[in-house]
Amino acid sequence: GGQSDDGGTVGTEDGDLSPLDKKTTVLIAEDGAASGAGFYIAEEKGYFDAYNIDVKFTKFANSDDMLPALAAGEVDIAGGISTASFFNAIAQGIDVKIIADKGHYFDGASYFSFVVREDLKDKIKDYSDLKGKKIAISSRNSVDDYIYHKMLEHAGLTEDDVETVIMSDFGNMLAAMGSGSIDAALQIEPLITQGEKEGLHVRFKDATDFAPKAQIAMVLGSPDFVKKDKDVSLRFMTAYLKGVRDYNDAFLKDEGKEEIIDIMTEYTALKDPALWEKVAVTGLDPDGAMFVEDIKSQYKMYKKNGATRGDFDFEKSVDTSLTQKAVDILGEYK
Amino acid sequence: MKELKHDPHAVEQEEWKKRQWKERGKQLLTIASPVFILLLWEVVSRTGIVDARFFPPPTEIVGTFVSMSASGELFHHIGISLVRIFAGFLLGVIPAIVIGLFMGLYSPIRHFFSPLIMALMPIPTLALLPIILIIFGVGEVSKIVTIAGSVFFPVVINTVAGVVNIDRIYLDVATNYGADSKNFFFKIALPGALPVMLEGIQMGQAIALLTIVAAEMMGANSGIGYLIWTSYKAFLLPEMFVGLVLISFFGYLFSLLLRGLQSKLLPWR
Amino acid sequence: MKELKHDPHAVEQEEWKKRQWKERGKQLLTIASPVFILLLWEVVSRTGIVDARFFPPPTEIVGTFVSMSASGELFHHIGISLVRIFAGFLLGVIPAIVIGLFMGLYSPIRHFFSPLIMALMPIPTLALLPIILIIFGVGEVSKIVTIAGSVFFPVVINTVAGVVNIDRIYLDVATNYGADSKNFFFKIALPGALPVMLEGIQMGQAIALLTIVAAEMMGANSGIGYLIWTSYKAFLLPEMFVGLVLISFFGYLFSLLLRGLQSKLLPWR
Amino acid sequence: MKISMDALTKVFYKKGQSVTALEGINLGIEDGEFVCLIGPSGCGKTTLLRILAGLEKPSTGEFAIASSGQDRPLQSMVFQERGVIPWLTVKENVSFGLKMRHVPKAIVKERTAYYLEKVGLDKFAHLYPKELSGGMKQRVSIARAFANDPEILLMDEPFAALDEQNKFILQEELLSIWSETKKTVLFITHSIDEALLLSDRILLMTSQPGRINEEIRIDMPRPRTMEDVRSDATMTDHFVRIRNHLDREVQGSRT
Amino acid sequence: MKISMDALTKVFYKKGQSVTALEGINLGIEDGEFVCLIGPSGCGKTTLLRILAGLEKPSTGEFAIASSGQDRPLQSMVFQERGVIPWLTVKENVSFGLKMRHVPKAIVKERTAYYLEKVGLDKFAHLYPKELSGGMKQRVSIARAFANDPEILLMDEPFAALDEQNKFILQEELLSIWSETKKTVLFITHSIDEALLLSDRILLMTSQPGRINEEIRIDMPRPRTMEDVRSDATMTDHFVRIRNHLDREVQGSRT
Ligand SMILES: Nc1ncnc2c1ncn2[C@@H]1O[C@H](COP(=O)(O)OP(=O)(O)OP(=O)(O)O)[C@@H](O)[C@H]1O
Ligand SMILES: Nc1ncnc2c1ncn2[C@@H]1O[C@H](COP(=O)(O)OP(=O)(O)OP(=O)(O)O)[C@@H](O)[C@H]1O
Ligand SMILES: [Mg+2]
Ligand SMILES: [Mg+2]
Repeated sequence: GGQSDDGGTVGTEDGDLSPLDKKTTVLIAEDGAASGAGFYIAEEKGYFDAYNIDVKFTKFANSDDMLPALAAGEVDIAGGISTASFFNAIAQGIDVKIIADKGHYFDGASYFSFVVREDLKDKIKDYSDLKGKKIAISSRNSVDDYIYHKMLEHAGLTEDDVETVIMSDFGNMLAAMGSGSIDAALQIEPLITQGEKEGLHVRFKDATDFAPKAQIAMVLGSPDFVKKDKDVSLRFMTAYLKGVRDYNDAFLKDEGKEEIIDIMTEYTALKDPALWEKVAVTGLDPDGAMFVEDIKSQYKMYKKNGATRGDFDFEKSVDTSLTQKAVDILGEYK
Repeated sequence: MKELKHDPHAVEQEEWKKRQWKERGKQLLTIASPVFILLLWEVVSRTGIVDARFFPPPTEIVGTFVSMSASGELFHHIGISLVRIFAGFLLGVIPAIVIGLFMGLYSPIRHFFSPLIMALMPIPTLALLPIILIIFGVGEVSKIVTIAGSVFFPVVINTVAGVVNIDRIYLDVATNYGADSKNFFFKIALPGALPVMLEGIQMGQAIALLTIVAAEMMGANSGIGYLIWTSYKAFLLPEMFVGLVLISFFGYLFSLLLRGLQSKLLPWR
Repeated sequence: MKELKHDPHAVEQEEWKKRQWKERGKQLLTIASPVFILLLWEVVSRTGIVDARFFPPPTEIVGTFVSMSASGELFHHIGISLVRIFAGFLLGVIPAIVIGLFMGLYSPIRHFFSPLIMALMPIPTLALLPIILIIFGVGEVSKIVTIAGSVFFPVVINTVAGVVNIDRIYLDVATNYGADSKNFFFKIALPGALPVMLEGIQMGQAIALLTIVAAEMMGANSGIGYLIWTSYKAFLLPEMFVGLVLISFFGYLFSLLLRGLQSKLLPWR
Repeated sequence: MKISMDALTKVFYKKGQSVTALEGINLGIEDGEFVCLIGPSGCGKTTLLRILAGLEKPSTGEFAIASSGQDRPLQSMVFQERGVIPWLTVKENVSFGLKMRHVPKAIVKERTAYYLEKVGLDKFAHLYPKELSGGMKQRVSIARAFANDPEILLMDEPFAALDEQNKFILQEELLSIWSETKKTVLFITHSIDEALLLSDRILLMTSQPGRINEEIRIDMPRPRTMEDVRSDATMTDHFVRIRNHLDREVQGSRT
Repeated sequence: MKISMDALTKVFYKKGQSVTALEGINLGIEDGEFVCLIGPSGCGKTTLLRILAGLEKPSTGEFAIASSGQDRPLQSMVFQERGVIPWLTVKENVSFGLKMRHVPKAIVKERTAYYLEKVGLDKFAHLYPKELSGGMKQRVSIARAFANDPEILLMDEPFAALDEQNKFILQEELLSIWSETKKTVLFITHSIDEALLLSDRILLMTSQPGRINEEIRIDMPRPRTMEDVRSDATMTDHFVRIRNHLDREVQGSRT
């Protein structure tokens, strides 16, 4: 970005912000996940345009690859899951800001949850049945590990009671299900639905049973973008929340769902509109609010496991001021 | 028993034609073998010997290919990747040849560089991505550099091997006839190393394709590699296989082109 | 001006010793060059020419290495990966040599296999992981197979090149003296192809190391590759660099060993 | 008849261009005969030997080699380019043919040692070819053919770059092997003296395309010495005749 | 003195083992002299030439070649192994030396064509070496040295495997080049006749270690023919003397 500050936070008549004087480009790093819905919708519905913001999407295979790009100012905004990686990066002076929600659970329909192998669905009925089973998670010291431990705790098990398999890729988990070399996995949508359709695994209960208020993914901002370009970043956030609200309208209130699904099929790899009716969609808070306490407790776990380095200052790194100001402009979501 | 053919020229021409036919037969074999594998795959996939969910039969992949081509987007992906591959390939091959020739000719240079090459070569591209990203940004350059980086190694190694294996007598002749270093380079080292070097380039070509997925894992919005990993992440296996088959196809095509180039470049063999 | 030395044997022995010294000097160069790079890295990292957050100076990496070694866990990682690398290397190299020799000697076999090799080689390992998982499960075998799969290609290509480049006269001699196919294989094709083949094996060695990260990305709990990608994922860059430096170090070590083997295997050069 | 050739013709053809290396060779060689082949450079001598050695196929015409049915190789060739295999030591090169035929180890060892001594290379047995002089490599390749003990020896300028003395020793050796074992020898040389000294019959070839247009039977009793050859009047006639033949051929091919 | 050698000794040393190839060579060669070197196989002749060609360094002793200061190469060698470069055509091989010296294109073309014709390969100018016969490759390598027009010609058995007629033509050619251009020639051969025919002086070498223990000055007026050489009584004496020398040396080295 880059804009002088006199473009003004001057509001328009309806209380909304005026467009920027000069067209400003914002670069968003994405990994093609459904949790980027707010960006996609805001772009397609012209909310960014209305503020004279030109957004460009650039894709990364992995949210961890985005951190260096973000810190180096190569991109302005990134989305990512919570991992020890953030905290370590931030503690090492990579001044990335956590600025908004990008994924949490909808009660009873978790988009990031456990599955068990199809042929074991009758044997594994309850959490305690997982004892002695081979369970795949995608990484250590990340939200995956956190949810996994919450689940084990809930089941009254410890890691010694099960066999943990680390698989770097969710796709590989499907393959491993196919070959019968794992019994359960912490899987993500849309692969949960696809795997069910293919008869590889079945959804196993729901993650909200034990971690209802987990903060899975967040919107991250580059230090320059958040601190220096206040005009741009506030407008960006406002437009983003408009998009998120449309998303909530569609999936919670069934308003304008068709249009939203159209947008989603265009931007994500899930190209089948019918499937969008089935998948457990990502929860995105219409006000951008996060479960900050949960982030803290994740951090505590990483720290306990010795996976973090240095100290992490939540006050400095979690910056909710943008969302708050944007909500002030937009009003509470009802 | 003895049936005398009276024109040996005709016979030998016939023989030559037969050889040409045989050559063509072998070329046919070259075309037949991928077809054979595809057929085999179709059969084992259709009959359920392998899991069709993971290995959709080629016909299904072709179907996906057709529907993907219809939108024209696929060709956009292909075009973008080909540009990156070519650029990366050239950017890797040219310095590799130059450095390789120097290393082959001057043993102190060889001794200085070869441990570095041997130490850097096994560094996984994946671990280099953030470094490349920081230095070259998220644009095209970083993708081209990623490809160039992995192409470099096989070419440099085979160029060195090619030079070192040149028969000493040719070096002696060049020395005796007063070849200056430029001529030594271009008249002796380069052509003498060419056969083995071309094998390295053949490998480099494959590696350029191999690396396109990694290169397009950062900050890309299109390309075959992008198509592969996004499809894989979404477990859209037919789409992923379209990407993989495209990679294979280009690997096959480029290797045929290089083989053609090879016989042009080595008329003396 | 003219100072006659009276014992040419002594002179030549002296000369030889000098050469030996020079050889040692070159070996020193071989050791010096990585040291030089590490020093350079230290300096540019310490002075902030490169971002020390992403490239921690080697001394810091050494510190991390020491504290990691203290627990003994690091050696467990190294041990496990080395076993996988060796097993995968052998499993890739042996069939590559055999198939490469056959391909080099019999042109129909060559024409049949080479397009397959050229088409399969550019398939990214990452995309093969699910396939390997399905066939071999998440155990050790799948990791070894992954490594073997990528080692195979450079070795087979260079073996073919080695055989094809053997001077025709030696093939004629073998034919004329009635070599059976076994002898043809072991007395002519194998030793004749050896110099170029060994370059392929040198490359294969590096690729075995290169692939350990990918191999240990599926269902591993230990190993250098596991260390690298988990550290990378956790943004513990010094730990990741410990892993990378270990890989580099082994790349360097193995290449020295192979160079040693090379001069043992090729006494006739 | 040990070797018989009938209208043997060899054409090298490549993309519309063709070179006739041999044309209509009709030739019979008796068992135990020593035949020399003389002709200008490039006339097809090597090509003829390569056809008999099974390394090249004739374009038209036929040839046959009669086997004695013994457990001996039919033919062994001494190549013009030597073909000393660089990755085998001198000793391994000499024993190459025997090993290929799976001759018992003890015999291989004995025969190899015997011929190494004959060619004067016993002290160099463990060296690799790169450490030898040109003439020494040539002797390795001759010893290899002798040691293999074939029914027919095909020798392509085997003594060309040997010094006079080594040549002399090896000529003697060849003749003694020949007379003891009744081998058939087909021998290419450019030295008329050598041909006169060694052969029962000399075949003269024309320059490209190579034809056999004259043959000279040498009836001089054996053993012959070079002095005998040079002082004998018939031999001098032969010498002049061959020389004139070559003269014509080379002049013809050069204009 | 064009070439002077002073106590030149060459030892090949490898891990405790050593071979003395040359020992205490003292030799002066006048400008324009034609000198032949004769000695048993492996005595160090090639090594001596390689030292003069700057391809090998003497162990002890010294040598010097006086330059005339003209814009001509000091020396060119015809190698025993020929060294015809396989990736260059016949024509490119012959013009190799000229091109290395950046001689103007027109002159390169003219001289290459001239010497290709002299060695009788003009029709084969565009072929690659693999399509040539053994003798033709040899002629390529001779033409390359001639075309380069050096002050000194170092020739290692250049005519060894040529047929008599080509050998004769090229000997004539060599002599005419020599007499026209006053080149210094150092020539290795195994043919005593050839040495007698060509040289001003013949140097005889002992077998390993190679020493020059005799030299014979040939005073017969030029032009000489082979017939002259064979019929002349002094020459016959020389012939016998050289022959005996070689006899002794080879016998000596073989026991
Ligand atoms: N590179 C080398 N390493 C070891 N020994 C060598 C080497 N080159 C030559 N020799 C030895 O030096 C001696 C002389 O070799 P040289 O090639 O000079 O002989 P020559 O007189 O040219 O023989 P010929 O007539 O057979 O060509 C030989 O005994 C040979 O084995
Ligand atoms: N592989 C080939 N391709 C094309 N032409 C060839 C090939 N081999 C030989 N010739 C040609 O065939 C002719 C005869 O060659 P060959 O080698 O038989 O001659 P030669 O009588 O042995 O000569 P020399 O005495 O010089 O060795 C030559 O003109 C040569 O150019
Ligand atoms: Mg020949
Ligand atoms: Mg020699």
